[in-house]
Amino acid sequence: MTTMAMNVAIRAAIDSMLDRDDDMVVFGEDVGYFGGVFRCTDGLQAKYGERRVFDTPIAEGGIIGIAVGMGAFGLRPVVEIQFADYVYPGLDQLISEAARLRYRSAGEFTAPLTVRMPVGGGIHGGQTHSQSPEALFTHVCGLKTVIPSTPYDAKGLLIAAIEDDDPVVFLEPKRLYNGQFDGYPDRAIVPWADHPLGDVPDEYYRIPLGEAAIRRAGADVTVLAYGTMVGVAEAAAAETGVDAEVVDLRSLLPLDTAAIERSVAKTGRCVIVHEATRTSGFGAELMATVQELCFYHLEVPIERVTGWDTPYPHAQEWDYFPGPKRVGAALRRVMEAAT
Amino acid sequence: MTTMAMNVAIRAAIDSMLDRDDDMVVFGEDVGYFGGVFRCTDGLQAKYGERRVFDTPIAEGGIIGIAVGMGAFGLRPVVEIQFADYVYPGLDQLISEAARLRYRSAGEFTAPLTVRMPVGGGIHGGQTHSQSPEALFTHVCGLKTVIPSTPYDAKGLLIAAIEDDDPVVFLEPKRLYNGQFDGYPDRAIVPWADHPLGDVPDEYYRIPLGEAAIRRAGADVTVLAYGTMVGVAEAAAAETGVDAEVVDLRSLLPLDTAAIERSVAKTGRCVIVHEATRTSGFGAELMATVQELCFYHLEVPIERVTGWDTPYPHAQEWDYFPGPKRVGAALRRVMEAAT
Amino acid sequence: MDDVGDPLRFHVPAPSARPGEEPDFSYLTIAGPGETRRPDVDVTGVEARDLADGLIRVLDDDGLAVGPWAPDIDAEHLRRGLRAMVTTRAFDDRMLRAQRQGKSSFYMGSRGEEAVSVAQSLVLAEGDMYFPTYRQQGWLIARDWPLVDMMCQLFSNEKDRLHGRQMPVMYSVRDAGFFTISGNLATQFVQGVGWAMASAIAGDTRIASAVVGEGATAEADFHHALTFAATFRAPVILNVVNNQWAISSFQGIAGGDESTFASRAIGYGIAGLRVDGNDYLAVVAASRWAAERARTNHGPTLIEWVTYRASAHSTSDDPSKYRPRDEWKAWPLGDPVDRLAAHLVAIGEWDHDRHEALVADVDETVKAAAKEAEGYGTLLDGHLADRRDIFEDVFAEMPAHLRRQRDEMDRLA
Amino acid sequence: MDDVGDPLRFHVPAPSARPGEEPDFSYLTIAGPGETRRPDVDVTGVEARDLADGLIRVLDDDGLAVGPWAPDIDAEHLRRGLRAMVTTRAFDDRMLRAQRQGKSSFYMGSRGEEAVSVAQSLVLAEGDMYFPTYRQQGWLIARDWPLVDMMCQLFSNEKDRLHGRQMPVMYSVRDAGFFTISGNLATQFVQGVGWAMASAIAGDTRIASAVVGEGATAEADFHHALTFAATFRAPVILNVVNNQWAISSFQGIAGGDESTFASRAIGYGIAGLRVDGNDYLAVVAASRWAAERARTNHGPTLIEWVTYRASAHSTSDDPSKYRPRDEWKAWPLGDPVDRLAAHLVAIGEWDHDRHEALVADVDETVKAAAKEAEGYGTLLDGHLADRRDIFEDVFAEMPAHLRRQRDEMDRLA
Ligand SMILES: Cc1ncc(C[n+]2csc(CCOP(=O)(O)OP(=O)(O)O)c2C)c(N)n1
Ligand SMILES: Cc1ncc(C[n+]2csc(CCOP(=O)(O)OP(=O)(O)O)c2C)c(N)n1
Ligand SMILES: [Mg+2]
Ligand SMILES: [Mg+2]
Repeated sequence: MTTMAMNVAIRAAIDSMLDRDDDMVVFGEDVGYFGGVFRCTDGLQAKYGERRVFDTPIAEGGIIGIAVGMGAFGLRPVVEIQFADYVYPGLDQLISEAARLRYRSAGEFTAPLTVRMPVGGGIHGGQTHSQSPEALFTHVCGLKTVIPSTPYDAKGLLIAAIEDDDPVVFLEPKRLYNGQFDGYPDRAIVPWADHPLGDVPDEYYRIPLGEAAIRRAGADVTVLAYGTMVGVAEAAAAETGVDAEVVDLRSLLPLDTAAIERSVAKTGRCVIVHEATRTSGFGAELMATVQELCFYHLEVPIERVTGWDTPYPHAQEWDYFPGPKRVGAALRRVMEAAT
Repeated sequence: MTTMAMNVAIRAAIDSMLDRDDDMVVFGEDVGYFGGVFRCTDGLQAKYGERRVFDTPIAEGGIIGIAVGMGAFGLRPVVEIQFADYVYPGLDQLISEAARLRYRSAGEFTAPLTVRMPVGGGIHGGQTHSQSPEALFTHVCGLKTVIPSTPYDAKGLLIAAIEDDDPVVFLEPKRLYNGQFDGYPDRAIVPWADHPLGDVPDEYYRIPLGEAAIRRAGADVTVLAYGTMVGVAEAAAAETGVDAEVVDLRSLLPLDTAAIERSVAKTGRCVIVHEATRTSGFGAELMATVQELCFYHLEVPIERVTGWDTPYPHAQEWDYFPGPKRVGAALRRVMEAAT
Repeated sequence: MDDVGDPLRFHVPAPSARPGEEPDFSYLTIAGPGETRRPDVDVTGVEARDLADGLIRVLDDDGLAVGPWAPDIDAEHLRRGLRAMVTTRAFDDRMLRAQRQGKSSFYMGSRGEEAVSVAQSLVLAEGDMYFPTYRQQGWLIARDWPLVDMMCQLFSNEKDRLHGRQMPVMYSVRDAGFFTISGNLATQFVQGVGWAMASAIAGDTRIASAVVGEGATAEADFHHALTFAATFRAPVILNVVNNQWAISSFQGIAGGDESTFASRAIGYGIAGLRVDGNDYLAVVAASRWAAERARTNHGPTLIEWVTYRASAHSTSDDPSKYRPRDEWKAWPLGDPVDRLAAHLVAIGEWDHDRHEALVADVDETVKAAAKEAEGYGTLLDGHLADRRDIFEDVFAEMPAHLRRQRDEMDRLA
Repeated sequence: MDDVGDPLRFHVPAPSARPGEEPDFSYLTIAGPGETRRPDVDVTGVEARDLADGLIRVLDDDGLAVGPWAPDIDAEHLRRGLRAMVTTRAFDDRMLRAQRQGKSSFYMGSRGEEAVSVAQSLVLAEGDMYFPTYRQQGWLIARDWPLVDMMCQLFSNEKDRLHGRQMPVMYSVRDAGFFTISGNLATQFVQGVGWAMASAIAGDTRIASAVVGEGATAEADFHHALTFAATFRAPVILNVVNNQWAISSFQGIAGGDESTFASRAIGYGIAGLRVDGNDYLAVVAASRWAAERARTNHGPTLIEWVTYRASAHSTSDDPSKYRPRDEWKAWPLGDPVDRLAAHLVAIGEWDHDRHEALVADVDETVKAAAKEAEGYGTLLDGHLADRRDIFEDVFAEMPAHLRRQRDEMDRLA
């Protein structure tokens, strides 16, 4: 057991899989010699060689297309997109190819890729270093989408993603790489070293895809969250004193609908939070799921707390970010709403 | 007034705008000399010349990127993506550029493009000629998304889309190009010539973006539909005898939430139908919107009738297509559900 | 600053002939048979630049093999290639007819281009992987892949290994080294490079060969393929089939009027060959050269195959709307089947009667295969793949939400 | 079929030197000053192929202008360029310091590359449109765009015309012919071609110039730009700034070891020039040539500017992790500021004292501008753009759902 920051836990997962599986290769922009702009592959080229960990040309479409071909050959590529904001040039290979290969070839060819990318804001990255495009991936049949909120989960989920025989999009909340975050940028961050969930086993372990985790048990309202918003939701619950049950979804597809149903059936109230823009965000699918599964349990309308339907602004990012104040206000509203 | 098929009405809209606005240009794959694989630009190059209507290299990313540059210069490009299934290589230019230009330059540069593309199945096109990716577009702030269900609307909405100073994605239900469709592939199609809404004024007119149309007034259940599914919903209502109010959204973003609220407040029941895959489809956003606006009016759970979460199959496309039987079953369910 | 002069002009390339006009192929630069040099396979891309403007041809007007590219190849092999091309053509004809009869929803012919896929299929080794477009059925036929199996895919019947999911012609035949065809243009081009890089990473000996049409070279994945192939010296053959047309747009719309497609290789330091794609022996020779180059760690080769799409783009297409009806007849590089047959005759390994017999035999074979395949079902009789297969193979294991959706479908039935 | 030989090897390009090693630029082919020929501007792309392997240089070791590319240019113009480069460098230094002090969130310097943007800015005409990357601040400074306005963008303060929405350096200055900078690499490259095509369609006389880094040439939009520019003969200059590094990856990772970036033009039939980007006079000459070519309907020109990124990639980057600390000092093409100053001295139009005075004056100007801009607010004091501006300019008119969301934000405040 070692305490690790989230980027270190991610590196540990990749390291242990490179060690276990000779067919695994790692590549992307600046991931080789340099070790990645967020250091997630630091030292791995030195340890495993250029044959298995290397830099690529700057072409997200090329990176994913190459990975699809390598997967068809029988390798297990783990690629990094430097920021999720730059995945769009690679979407055709991801949607039309990686996600379709098994289906259209009736299993003759498959694409066991893992596509890692940092998501979310809070680092003054402006509109092209802050996006959260998870909703797009979850609309694509044939893709799985995973997003951790702690170093422990990051390692266990990433190992499961790499071992999965289908393409998995692995989203890394960049605001959490170095520490837990309660949504208050002015407060000093709690480094993972001082956080219980910063304890990460050194050995190999996996967390199955599709199982949510209850971060805070509560009786009055269910908060569905993932990634950076999990810590924000916990902070909002603490501040408002609302007895919220904070469900960390961890995997968006497959989705742990049983855990969602259990919690909302109990609380009868639900607040859904994400950092992405609201319209057609993953919160919409969650809201649909909850009302399909729990309609007769719902006491009050489900609420969404999300990023605004605008690009992520640079200077005003904390007015954009759905912080504890906004989540707290929603918690109060659902508690006070007429039933 | 002339009766026109939908592709002819689309051509009429482009023709009248080419005539009115010298800055408008039309280009895409096979749209020039040949007039488009669905004939939507037939004869326009001969009429307006290669300077304004021309064929391009086969590169959707290039087509949209070129259009963004032309828009910044001051032209008004109307481009065709041959099938919506092929828009993915162009998504980066559409999402990161066209939809962001005005915002990031504070209005110094804008992208007044219209990006036309055929959507939907029912022509034995298999997984790469049948897709309905509207949900992806509606998640992108800065984009508008429009989809007609009749020739009359096609012309009026396309003219409004072309005149709009922001990028508009104009989706054309290819199953409706030649005639109305009730969802029964074995029945002879009703050519638009024999359909009241096939009557299209010859002169210029526009239908404002963001206004839904009631296709069938009803008291018991609201059906939210668009494109091909409007006719299917009408057929399902007729068959089941359920007094459904069929709302044709026409514009998904901006969305006519007032019309939705009015109808559901009246009926207390809602069925949402679309051809796209279910998870994170636009139906999720509609369901979220309805429960946010009409929670206290809802008698029973909202239902979604959609394409399955699989690629669009070739031979089994009618098992995939959410036809009148499936919509009708949902209508019955919401009528019989416990309140 | 420059002073500003005349108004700018907008240039839109135009084909040499449109419907009603005389076919005109004077735009093609055609080197004579044997004229283009043959460097060793370890040549660098920079040293090979001139080949991108040449035209590798072996067969002269008398049907004899001439020049440095004349391959060492026996008549038996050539007759096998001839049979494969004749079979491909008969297969196309029959399947086009079947589509018109409503037995399948769609078809795409390869008339005039058969040599490009057939010859390379017989050159590459077992285990190598081909990343084709929808017009390389010749590869499968050359490898004697059962015609019945191909037809079952076209008819989407119960024996279709792809369970009716894919449109006709979108074959996937791993056992024949034939990668699953995508409906999205050019995606396979970079995938082939990735497969080849993987083979190198694994220290394997297998190489890849990827195909794209001249029109689709404009897609991003063409550039991705060349960039990655060059940077990592991938053991791959990059085939550009320049059949002059991309549906209704001629090769100039893809930039072909400004420079050859083979020359696209130059800027990446990749060796680029321009080859007569209707000259079976030239296709063999250039494919061998590129394959040896790849297999001996000398890197990728881009080959532009100069040919002509004699068939309509697909059964949805009517070429008479955009090109002279008889343009194919004026094609200066002839017909690959006739030219190979003439060569075999010229070297005394073939004659008229044997050819007649071959054609008759092939027609019988194709007819018999069609009869059998139709027996398993066609779009007409509706003996189609099972609806429940819709939900298989989306993922390795079917997740809960797909099981629920399948149950929902079952309940409705 | 080929017989199968030795195992394949995987090739990964490696830079000539890593931290701790001796800088080594022997991989660069460097023609002597005046050695590369200068064809007329109506040359075809095919006729110009050799230029892609040359290196257009004007300044010799004595600082004199030699050879066919030596431009006709007066000292006044050169002093203006020198001042702009010196100002750009001073501006960079000060803004890097301001970022370290927390006044801005981010910055990107252009040290060593100033000539590329400054010289072309003074060559192109008013009304022409430049599609820059984030490293062409020199263009704005050369056109005397107010430094204060640029700094207000960097500080995201109340006077930032972009309302704090954009990261620092993502300027948009339509009035200076400077297109809004995108955070997404290479997208502007094809947009510039589209803008140029539009100018031709409109029968206008304005041309476009688009810029991309050598690393970003691997992106799809590089290929799209060249394909469309070639097919439609767009009046555009396509600049590839080869500063040897793309964050931590050297130019070989983008394919630069296999062929020059200028040679990428060849396959499209576009004229490609390889130019010493640190030779101010060469930049002027090549830019004039390409601009005249575009304006006289002779089509696009691709120019590879050979230079070196002396600064860190950005304030988030630490180059000592991936390249020799002093690599810049070993750069064989020197410093553009020193070389232009030396030329002016050599022709008797400049001297040490005047240079000292220039530097001092420029520092004063930049300092004064910074003082003023900081007065309007910086990230430190939080006098930032208005939060309500978040919702403006998403659309021409704010739709209902955005008004509702803005109200929601207001209620919370
Ligand atoms: C990404 C994408 N865009 C457009 C299409 C539609 N389309 C199918 S084939 C074709 C023409 C391709 O021409 P070419 O590459 O020359 O190949 P050929 O048909 O001549 O063999 C087009 C535009 C597609 N299938 N995929
Ligand atoms: C589409 C995209 N992918 C990746 C990045 C991240 N990124 C920013 S700059 C850069 C390196 C660019 O290098 P180069 O093109 O050589 O330009 P230079 O920085 O040297 O001027 C990278 C990878 C990005 N901004 N956009
Ligand atoms: Mg073609
Ligand atoms: Mg660079």
